[in-house]
Amino acid sequence: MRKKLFSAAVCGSALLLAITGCSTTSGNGTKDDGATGSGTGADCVIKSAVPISAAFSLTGAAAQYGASQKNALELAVEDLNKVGGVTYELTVEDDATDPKQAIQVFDTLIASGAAVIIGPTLSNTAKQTNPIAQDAKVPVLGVSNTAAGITEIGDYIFRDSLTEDAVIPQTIKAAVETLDVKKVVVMYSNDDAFTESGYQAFAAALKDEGVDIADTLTFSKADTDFRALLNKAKKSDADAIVVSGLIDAAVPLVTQAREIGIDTPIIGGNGFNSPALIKGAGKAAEGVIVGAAWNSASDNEQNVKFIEDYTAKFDAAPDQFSAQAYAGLQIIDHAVRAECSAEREAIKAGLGDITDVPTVLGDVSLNENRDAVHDALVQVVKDGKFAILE
Amino acid sequence: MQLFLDGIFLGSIYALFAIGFTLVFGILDRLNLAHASVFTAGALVGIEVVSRFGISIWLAIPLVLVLGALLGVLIERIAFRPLAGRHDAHFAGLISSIAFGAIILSLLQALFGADTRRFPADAFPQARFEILGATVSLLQVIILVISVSLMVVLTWLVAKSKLGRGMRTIAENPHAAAVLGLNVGRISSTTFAISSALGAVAGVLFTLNVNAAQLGIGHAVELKALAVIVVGGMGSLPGALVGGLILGLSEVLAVNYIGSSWRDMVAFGLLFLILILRPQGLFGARKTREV
Amino acid sequence: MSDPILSVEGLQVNYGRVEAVRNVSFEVATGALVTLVGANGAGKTSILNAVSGLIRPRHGVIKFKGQDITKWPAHRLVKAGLVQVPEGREILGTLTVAENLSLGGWHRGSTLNANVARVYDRFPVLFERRRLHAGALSGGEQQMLSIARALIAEPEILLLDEPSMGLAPKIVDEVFSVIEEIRSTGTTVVLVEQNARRALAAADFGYVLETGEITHSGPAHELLADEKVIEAYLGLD
Amino acid sequence: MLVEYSSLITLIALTAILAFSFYAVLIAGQLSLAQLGLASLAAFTSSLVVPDEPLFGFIPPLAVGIVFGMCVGILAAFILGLPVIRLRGVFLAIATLAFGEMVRIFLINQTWTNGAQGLGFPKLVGIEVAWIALIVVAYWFWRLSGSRMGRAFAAIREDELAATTMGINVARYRMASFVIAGAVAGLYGVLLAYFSRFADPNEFSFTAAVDGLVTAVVGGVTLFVGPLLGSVFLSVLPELQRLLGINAGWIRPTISGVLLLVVILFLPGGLSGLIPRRKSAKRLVANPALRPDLPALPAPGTELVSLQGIGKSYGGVHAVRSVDLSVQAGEVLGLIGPNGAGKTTLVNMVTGLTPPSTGTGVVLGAALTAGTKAHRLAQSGVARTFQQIKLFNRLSALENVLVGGYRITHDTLLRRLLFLPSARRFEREAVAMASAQLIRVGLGDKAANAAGDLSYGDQRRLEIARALASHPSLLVLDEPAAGMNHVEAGRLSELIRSLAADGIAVLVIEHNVRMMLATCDRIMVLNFGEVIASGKPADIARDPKVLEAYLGSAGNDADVEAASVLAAENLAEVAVELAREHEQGPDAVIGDDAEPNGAAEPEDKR
Repeated sequence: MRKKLFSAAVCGSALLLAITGCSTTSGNGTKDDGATGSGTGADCVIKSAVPISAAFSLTGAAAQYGASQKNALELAVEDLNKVGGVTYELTVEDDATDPKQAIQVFDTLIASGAAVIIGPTLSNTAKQTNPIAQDAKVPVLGVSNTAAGITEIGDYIFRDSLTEDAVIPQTIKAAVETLDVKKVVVMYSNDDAFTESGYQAFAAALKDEGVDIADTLTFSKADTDFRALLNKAKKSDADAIVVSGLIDAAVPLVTQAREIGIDTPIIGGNGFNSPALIKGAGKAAEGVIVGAAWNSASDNEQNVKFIEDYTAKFDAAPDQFSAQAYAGLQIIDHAVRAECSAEREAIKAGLGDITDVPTVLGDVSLNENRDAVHDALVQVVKDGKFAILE
Repeated sequence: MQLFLDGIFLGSIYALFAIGFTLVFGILDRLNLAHASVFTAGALVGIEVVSRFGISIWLAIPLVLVLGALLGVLIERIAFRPLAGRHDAHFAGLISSIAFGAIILSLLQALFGADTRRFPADAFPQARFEILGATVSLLQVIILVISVSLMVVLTWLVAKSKLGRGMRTIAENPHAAAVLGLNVGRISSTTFAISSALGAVAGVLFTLNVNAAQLGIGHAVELKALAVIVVGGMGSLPGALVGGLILGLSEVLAVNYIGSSWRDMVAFGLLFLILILRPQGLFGARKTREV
Repeated sequence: MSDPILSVEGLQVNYGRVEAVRNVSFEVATGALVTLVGANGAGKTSILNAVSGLIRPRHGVIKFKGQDITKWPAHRLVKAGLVQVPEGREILGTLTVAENLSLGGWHRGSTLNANVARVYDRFPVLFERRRLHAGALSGGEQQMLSIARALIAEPEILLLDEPSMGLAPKIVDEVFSVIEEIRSTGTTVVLVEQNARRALAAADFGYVLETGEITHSGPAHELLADEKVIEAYLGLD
Repeated sequence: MLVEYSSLITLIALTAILAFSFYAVLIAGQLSLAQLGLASLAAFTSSLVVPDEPLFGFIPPLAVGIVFGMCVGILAAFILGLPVIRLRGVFLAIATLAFGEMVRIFLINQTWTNGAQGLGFPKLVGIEVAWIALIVVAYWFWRLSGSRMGRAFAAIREDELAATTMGINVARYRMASFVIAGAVAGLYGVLLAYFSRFADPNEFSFTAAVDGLVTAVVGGVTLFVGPLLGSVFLSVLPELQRLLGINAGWIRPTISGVLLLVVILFLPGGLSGLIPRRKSAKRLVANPALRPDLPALPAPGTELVSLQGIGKSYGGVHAVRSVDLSVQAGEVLGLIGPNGAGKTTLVNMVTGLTPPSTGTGVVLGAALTAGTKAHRLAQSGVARTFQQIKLFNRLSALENVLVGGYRITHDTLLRRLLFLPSARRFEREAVAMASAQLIRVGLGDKAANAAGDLSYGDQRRLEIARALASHPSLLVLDEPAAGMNHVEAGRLSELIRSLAADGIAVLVIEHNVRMMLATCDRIMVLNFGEVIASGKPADIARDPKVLEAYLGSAGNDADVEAASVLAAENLAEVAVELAREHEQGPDAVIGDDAEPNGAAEPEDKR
């Protein structure tokens, strides 16, 4: 009897596999006819649509980032398809902010013939999914992964998101120069890979600039009440508070700091670079210094148009996540056109040669480590807007 | 002094969540894990009505109260009542309330998106004053007052009112309650409604206090609230308040004297110790076994 | 006899596929003391529970004072005056004696206090212990509490399920004298008892149940003398 | 095709292993949320010991990791278990939850784990390893489910106190389930880390623990395939929605939530409840030849219980004061008295459930002290029933009795794992012995019914059968005739007499005075915790103190007097009759196929 049950279970799962197997698409996209076109660059014409896949966190804890990434990609595909010659077909999948789910999503995307995969949203997820793509020789472009070690996974892994190491030293330098900061309190959420690596960059930069760290306080990424920490920070009488946190933490932290009477400047990392900071914290956000890979006030022509289009389409201002996602597709477009091929190897080669490609982030290059290189900006919130710190 | 007050205020937030939670958990003996979602729903809907329709916060709170009560009735009807009389009602209720909570959350995401939202800056008076050298905001004081008075009112309700007697009867022996002519379904619904209404309003107050709400806020507090209920003693409303305050204080003290990295370690360590030393919680009564 | 206060026709109760009660019909005259006796598992408790709305019968019609109450929920029946004293007493051990009693008067807001006072008069021991947790009472006291609690609901018909179970003989005497007393005030009583001899001695009319069906019925004193009934349920002296 | 779903299929296996870790505690009625903490401890510490190259050239690194991880899981579960094992229900859940969170915070704050940045692991686990591991784990739980250990877990889940009085060392078994769960959790942690090549402590959070619990409960804990079913259901759901073309985003979790709700509301017992099961795990084995020989009972007349001045007080209230009691093999001692006179407290002391406050006592050679454990006394031959029936309601009648036989059956888990023939033999012997008891009390035709579905009187009988299954020297019955009519009580009386005739000492509490007078050799009357009378039934029935305190002299003196005289006369007749039967040897009691308890000598049949 038991044996029967077991074999029934086995048969059942086999059946399930058969069903799912039948319904999958024709398989490896690189073998498709028409993946390679004629011409190069702007003249490139590829007959069939280039399958681009993205895995973002559309639900779960990181849903708010994934949502704006998805929006930006849709906008980018729309814009790029208007150019002509090459058309893109976008598939966005949800990893539910769960690495296990993301692993399955990557499997599916690879099998369904994605020419390139964009994502995933979180760095720690990327560490589990990107090796799969590397093994399958599918290029991956991260558009929000900033932690160390992502591109080290292999030669198919790229990213257009600046690491904290690329942004923070500039931020600290600028802050020290303009504000004469000598002693700071550092706060960061220590249960998140992004903010912890931000903290490490801050600590290194502060050391380089010879700034005293009076106290280091940690919190959890789920926290929203920072009064106890801030009261402790207040006691140490520092010139500034340096925070590495996500936008979830940024708004309550900034407002509560002002509320309990901390008037010193607050210096944030990439996580603070969001219109939500100004919208949410209002007056309290004034004077907050944010190092960023993208500035909404930048007068870069592409950027101005992007902000207009995005705002018109989604009824919300774009943030750094969306800008980086949009730029990601611009970079891929460049790579595809460079070799005029939608084959994975060609795209990989194209991504390896990205140099000074104009995007909404400015001119972007990918270096020999497949990491992004472009100008970082130091912004300060002034009159309800991000402005370049001068 | 600032330390002490910080701890008390932080704790009163935990207590606010825990008091509604423990009505169902401690008294009806049902663990309703959808409570966190109701909390989030209260916050997000509150924000929506205030920011979109420009309704005053004082009108929004009663609206959210009603919404919470409705959700509570739905939770009881859909996730708990069909399980009545099943031997695995405890576990099944746990899971069905998780499922129900997940549905609420995904519908909230559909309605309001996943972004962090907040009340307009002027939604609540920003008054602040000094007590014994410590800075205190009006909102914090209000939250503390609400927590304490809720505790008092609910304690009275459970101990003295007819409804409270009904609740305790159902918790102890639903069969006997039915025999005695109690409308078990209605009393359970009412309890869930009260509990969820409080949970929803707690969401609004919480959001006002920290100036941020997104889909995950409920879960962040839920774990702490569970701890608070058990530390205070199952089913004890004063316990929920005192437990909340103890947890708040211990967190603040941990931040200041041990290190912020170990704050939650202290909180959970304390919980662990209390369970080992006094499993029934600070205010709980030890159940005697009968042979 | 006057019109029946309770009539049950064609009652069938199932638990899953098991038929616990099959096509049972009986009547209870107003003011009478009727007893249902029978072996274990004969379906006596199932009948009582179906009548008091605690379980849904598969088939059958139950009428109370001429009204069809088959689908009424328990709380509505209690309010209407059909009250059960359940098997195993079902007192609420963590509540006080006074609270237990006031629960009996859930639907009797205005007369509650008077009813409680009357019950305290009848059961002085409950008055003495009114502030104790009911769980601290002895078995006999708990049974008295259970009956007293039901009386506070002002029953027109009282269904008693095994009131003498687990009680000392002296207490059993007392329980039966309480039942007689209740009956003497005009309340109709339906009594389910294992102690069939005792129950029949006290009752006006009896029904004997066997595996979910009524096999004998008649005036109680006749059943007491019926050879077959004696052999099956009363035991030989 | 397989490539596309290889991760999914692997993760199904891994999630099922995690669910098995919850299953391991759930089958013993415990809820532990520490599993993820244990898993992460195992995963992270294994990174410290797993070598790059095969150890000694032939032990693969993964094997080192798995063994090490399971050891870490076991050790950590044991250390955690020491303080928390005495907690129950939700308290245990919360304490273990706290532990899990403490582990997470600890690991985040360590440098060797790289904190929230997480740690990379080599990819050593693929689809094959995961499924082999799952099959091994599932096999273990399959073999466990029918073993004596599995039955002990089920008994503890259903009613701890009753399990104790069957001789089951509840604390040790609860710890065992805890440790098994720890081992499986450790296995899961290591496999997951070496499958996904990366782990950070946040992956092992409260949410993940709840997911694991949901998987286990959705699958169901009544059958060993439950965790696998739960895992397949929950893992395939998102994939299926993707295939059906449902857009990513909020719709998918909504649908998953609704389906989860539907499953839990409409499938009691989870998905494994869908699998049709045989009516009962075991069928009755009525063949007496299969019953093994059991050790002889003490010779009639041997003093088995001897209490001097035993007393118990609860905070100043004397439930029992200074009672002397002696019970000999082969006699029936009755204990009567008003409700609340201390009878149950007294037998609780005799069976080791309640330590006495004063006095000394010896039961079957063991002294009654504060440290006396009920399961120890049960092991030496004390069995009992309860005033409030304490059956294992969800187990079948036969399974109940099988648990009762715990004391005299062999542990078969290891043998079952190896499929040794002796496992089968031992199981058949156990079933044969249990069947005999079930038939003896007249429940042979209800062997497959769940105990909770039996009628009240049948439950009482089943409890007696369960107690008898342990081949006791001393049997304590607490109101066995409650809810029985006179005819049924008469049959019970005959059963008790036959037990005494076998040489069992029976201590019985009962309010059915007619039955007591007819059944007991001696009767002791308690009132307010004190013995007010003791002696032969006929004397007791006439004792004015007993009439006053218990039998009731208030209203109908004459009637009661008459009844007691009648009862006494009855007794005399019964006694004569019984004496005659004694000489003839033990007697078959109920039904034609009934067999006396493990009688070694050939028996005369009527």
